[in-house]
Amino acid sequence: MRTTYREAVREAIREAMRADSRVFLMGEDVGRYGGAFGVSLGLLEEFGPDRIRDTPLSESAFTGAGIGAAIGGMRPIVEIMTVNFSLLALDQIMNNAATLRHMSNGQIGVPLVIRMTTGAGRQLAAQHSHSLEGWYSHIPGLRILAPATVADARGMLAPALADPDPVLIFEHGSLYNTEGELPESIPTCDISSAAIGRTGTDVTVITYGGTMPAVISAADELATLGISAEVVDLRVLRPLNDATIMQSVRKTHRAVVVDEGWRSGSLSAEVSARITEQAFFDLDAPVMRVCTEEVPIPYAKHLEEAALPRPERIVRTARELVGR
Amino acid sequence: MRTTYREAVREAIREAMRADSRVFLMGEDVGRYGGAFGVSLGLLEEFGPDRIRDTPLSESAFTGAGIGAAIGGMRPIVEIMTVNFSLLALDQIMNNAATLRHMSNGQIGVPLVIRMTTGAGRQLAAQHSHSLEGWYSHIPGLRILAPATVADARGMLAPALADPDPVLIFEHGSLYNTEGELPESIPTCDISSAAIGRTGTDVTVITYGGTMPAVISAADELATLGISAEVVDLRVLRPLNDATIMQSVRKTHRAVVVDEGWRSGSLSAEVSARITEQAFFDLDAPVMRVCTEEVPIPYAKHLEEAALPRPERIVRTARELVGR
Amino acid sequence: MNESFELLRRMLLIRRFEERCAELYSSQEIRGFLHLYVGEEAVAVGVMAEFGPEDAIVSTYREHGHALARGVSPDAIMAEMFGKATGCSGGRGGSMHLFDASTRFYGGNAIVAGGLPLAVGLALADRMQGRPVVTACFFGDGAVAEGEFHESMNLAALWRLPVLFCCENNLYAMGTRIERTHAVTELAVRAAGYGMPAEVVDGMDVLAVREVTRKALKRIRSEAGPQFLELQTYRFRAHSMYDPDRYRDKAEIAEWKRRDPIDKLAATLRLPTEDISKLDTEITEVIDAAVAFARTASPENVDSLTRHVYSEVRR
Amino acid sequence: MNESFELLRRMLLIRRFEERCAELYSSQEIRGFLHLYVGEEAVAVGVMAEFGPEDAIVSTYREHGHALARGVSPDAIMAEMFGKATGCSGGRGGSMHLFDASTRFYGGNAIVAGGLPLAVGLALADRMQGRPVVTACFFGDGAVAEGEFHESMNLAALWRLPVLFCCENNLYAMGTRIERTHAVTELAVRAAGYGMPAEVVDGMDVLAVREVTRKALKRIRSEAGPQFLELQTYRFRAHSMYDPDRYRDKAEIAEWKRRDPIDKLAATLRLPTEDISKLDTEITEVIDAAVAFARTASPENVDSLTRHVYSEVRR
Ligand SMILES: Cc1ncc(C[n+]2csc(CCOP(=O)(O)OP(=O)(O)O)c2C)c(N)n1
Ligand SMILES: Cc1ncc(C[n+]2csc(CCOP(=O)(O)OP(=O)(O)O)c2C)c(N)n1
Ligand SMILES: [Mg+2]
Ligand SMILES: [Mg+2]
Repeated sequence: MRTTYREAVREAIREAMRADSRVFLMGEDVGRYGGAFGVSLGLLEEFGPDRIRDTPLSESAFTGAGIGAAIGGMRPIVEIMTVNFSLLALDQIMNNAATLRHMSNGQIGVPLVIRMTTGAGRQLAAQHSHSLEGWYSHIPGLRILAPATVADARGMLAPALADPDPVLIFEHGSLYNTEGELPESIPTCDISSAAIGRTGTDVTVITYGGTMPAVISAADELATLGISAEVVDLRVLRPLNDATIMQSVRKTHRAVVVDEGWRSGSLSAEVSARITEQAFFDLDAPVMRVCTEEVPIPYAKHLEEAALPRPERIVRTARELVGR
Repeated sequence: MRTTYREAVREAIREAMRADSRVFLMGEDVGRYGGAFGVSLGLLEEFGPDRIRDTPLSESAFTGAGIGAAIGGMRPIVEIMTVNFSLLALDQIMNNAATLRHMSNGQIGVPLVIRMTTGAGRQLAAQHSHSLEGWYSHIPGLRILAPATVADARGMLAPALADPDPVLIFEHGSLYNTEGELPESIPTCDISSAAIGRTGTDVTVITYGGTMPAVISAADELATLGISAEVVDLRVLRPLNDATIMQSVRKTHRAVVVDEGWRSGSLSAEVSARITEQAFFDLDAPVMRVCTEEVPIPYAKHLEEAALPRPERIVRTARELVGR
Repeated sequence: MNESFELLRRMLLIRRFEERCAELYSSQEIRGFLHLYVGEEAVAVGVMAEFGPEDAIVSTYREHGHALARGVSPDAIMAEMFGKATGCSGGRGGSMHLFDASTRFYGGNAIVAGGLPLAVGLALADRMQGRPVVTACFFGDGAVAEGEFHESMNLAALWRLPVLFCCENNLYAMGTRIERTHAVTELAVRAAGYGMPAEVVDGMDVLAVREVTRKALKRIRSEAGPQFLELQTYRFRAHSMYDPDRYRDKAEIAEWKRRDPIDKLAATLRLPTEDISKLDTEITEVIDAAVAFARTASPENVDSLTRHVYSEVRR
Repeated sequence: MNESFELLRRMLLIRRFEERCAELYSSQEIRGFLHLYVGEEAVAVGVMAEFGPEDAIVSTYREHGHALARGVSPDAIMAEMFGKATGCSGGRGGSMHLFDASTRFYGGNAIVAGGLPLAVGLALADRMQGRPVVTACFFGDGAVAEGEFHESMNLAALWRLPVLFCCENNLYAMGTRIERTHAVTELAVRAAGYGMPAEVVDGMDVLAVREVTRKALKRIRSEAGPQFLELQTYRFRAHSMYDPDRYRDKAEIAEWKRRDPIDKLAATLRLPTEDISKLDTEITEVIDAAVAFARTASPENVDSLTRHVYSEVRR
């Protein structure tokens, strides 16, 4: 069945809500409006305003209310319209969602799912273009997911809701309209491993989420140059699945990490550090990174494009590494 | 002149306020109470409540007001009591302080200083023990300082206030009572370079702020084992001063990064990634990291200690690297 | 009468400017998010008419109207939306981030309620430096639910700062009607919690807006502390160009359109149709010129991407 | 009378427990931050007396009193402050983070106002699951300035959730008196901005607190939506053990001490001194036992450091 990423997320929500009356969706404009990105369109009609719950512009309170509701036995899906606004809820996420289980010695768990749109690429300028999923991955107590494919957009929600701990799902804004094939019966999906997006032998390109399309097109381009790139889709940004990364690097001996976060302190740094720690003597060349320039994303199209990791930069870096 | 870190910060504030009537201090309990850590004790009496300005518990608004006041021609020092509460002000810091200059094409600058206490080590548990200075260093538009010495506690404020951009100063809570010698006339201080805290030849240990004492004591211990450790005090976490790091690594061929942040996604990862990128072929061994365990800091003393980077762990890691 | 005609001129300029923006968005010359102010012109124009050049303005992402009413150049605004170097934010900001230091127009802030603390700080700076000026801060009904609204209102009232809080109540925050976001929909009631005087005014009546602003400013300038205005208005168009506007009643929209602030003022002024069409022609020329300026302007050089992240002048 | 005697017993338990904590802090057996509730006992005891076992409680870092009044075991609380494995948070939380799922005592929250959204969510969960219970949420006068207060009040009122907001107004947020943090010092006025009924009560009078709580709970249980209580009280000791208490007037402290809630209730009950000293002896035994329990308990195994970051039961 051909479907879009947007529809895949919607179907996943619908299925979860049909299956479990404890699940509900809450956030700004999720109901009547249908979600800022149209994800929840039609769900209000099916499930009513109690379970498709529009909130005021109060990111901190409704995220915290999601935490409280999770503790109280519900299975909330909180939608924060975009990651940019999640900064207003960060106290609740870091100081409550991520710590309550530990602080209470395991008595109080927070089985909450928070979904948000992330990323740049649509000329929305500095305050609407952050890519902070890698940054969030610093926080112990959270599980961080970044579905890059329609299959993951469809499959990750159910295990996230079944998880006894808080799970953050980052949906890249530029992926909603991408299409993919889904089987009639949705296979179970794991939220702990990385995936090999494409096999290859010369260089490993590691990425996740919104930069997958750029990496795939770079890999295509590299193929025409006779360079065989293996693509690792991290999928789960916390906890990172080291084994898949190291296995690939031990095979190719070279790695490029592609990350839409600002370079300094991005997830790519963590991946690079881990490769160094775990596979140093397998490396034929230093691990390289292709990230976003260290600039608040500008509005103008040509400037925004120049800021983001583009296929050309990935190709160039991979070529440097393999020396061809 | 013998002085404490706390007095050094206080003297720096006093001097700045005497020198420039645009400078004022604002935050919770900075006035009548004298600051949660006693830093501003006595300043209210000298400068009055307009310039030593107590605020309500409104981290977002008073930080944002500091941004507005800086734009409006003042030179505010905003004190956020501890980094843990700064999450409530993160929207203002990331979306306004860090972006306004760029978004406005250079028209609007934010010459603001934000000081906050950071770190664990005093059994204050999960919500009062974050070390997020490395995390903040991800954000373009900010300058991030981490004074580790009394000299830097005394010297960094003046250049921070003279800086046309927002500067965040992180004071580690465990340093306030440390003592050091200061010259009568305070030398000018730069806020762009890293410093060599101690010279050595066998291994480079890179750190900053609150973990300096642990690193120094580890270096002492290593010396007794015949291992000569060079200590790099990063001082400025953003922008990082790569040259000092690489120079040292090119000399010792081995590096350990010590960081009180949670390991995954900490500043230590960025330092490691940069060493890999810039000095890979000079390395005799993988860059290693000693960080905080990935756990919300627990209250019990023995658990907290086990979570933090201790001298033993640093010594062990350095010994592994040099193979002795 | 002359003064009122000027108000009409400004409202019409905003209206036509934005209509053009909508067209340019359809032809993809403007991109990103575009939030139009059509229908709300009386608010920006009425408030701004009372503000002097030394005063400061803080606005939102729906700020073309405020910028134009403030006197920011239409050329620079249009060039900004085209992403050009001569835009008022060098093409870095776009529609949501208009800035003009020369008129103390401090954005263009796209985080809902994020501008309120800035306004408090600007007013604090002015007060501490002895400048007898006022900061106007615009925000919507939706913003009132944010914590930053509450903190800023309290801070401004506590410190008796010269801020005019201008709440543009257009009944909707994106697709959500005020009843579904506020326990108490009379937003002016909130001000009482901070001991702040509040006025409610018909935001479709530019003369009434101007009058209530005049009075509020007089009180603020006499150091009475901040004031709150609830300006009751309505956006005639969707929230943004992305919004299919499925959540509003056609009848409600029509009802509000009958209260068009431009028509209302024109009727009050009893202007002959010729005068209005003459005005319209003049304004069209201004806008044509702005579009031509924007189209022919050069884009920012891509090498300058990371300029203005930090100041180029260091001390 | 028996009921009132029980209130006295609980207040005295809290008082003596905390006095012992202060001693143990001086002897360094308790570490970290320690915020005492001495003087405010009537609030916790009066409110909690009306709450049933199915109801939920959310508190702050100054929560020993709430925990004891709720019935959390003194042994487990004391062991927690000693950092022991048998502490009510396994030694991971300490004084500021007492938790007890079995009594629905949800912390122990050390971010000022950070507990309010949790309370809203707990109430929402109870309501959605058809449980006719109420969540009590305690916080201080200082917390009222935070954005999370505002957002939570609005959300609870908008959704008519069963929350009792208990504002412990002790006039100070750390070292800052209420006049320097709130534009309007009558905090109950704030509730009107959300259309939420509010009562102000003498927080030194446990019977009055209990009475006002009874009435508020009755309204909440009849689905009238949330209620706000301002409990006027005073802490007899410094903010925390770190605080030299330089900012309060000795006379003010003395004045409030004359209104000691325990003395007040004892006087009302006209209890013979012997009864009180007998009670005191019993309580001392309870506390002695708690200290002995805490001292002899084992610390958590250090190998378990990273336990409970994630659940051990995965599906
Ligand atoms: C903190 C934050 N949350 C959400 C958004 C997305 N958003 C942009 S405008 C808007 C509605 C704001 O409504 P209102 O304040 O009434 O202003 P209006 O658009 O009606 O002028 C929303 C939800 C945002 N920009 N910032
Ligand atoms: C968000 C946040 N800011 C600052 C602090 C530090 N702090 C702890 S308690 C406190 C005062 C709180 O006062 P109030 O709410 O009146 O409660 P009280 O201590 O009087 O019971 C402060 C400033 C904190 N814990 N959280
Ligand atoms: Mg609105
Ligand atoms: Mg208080």
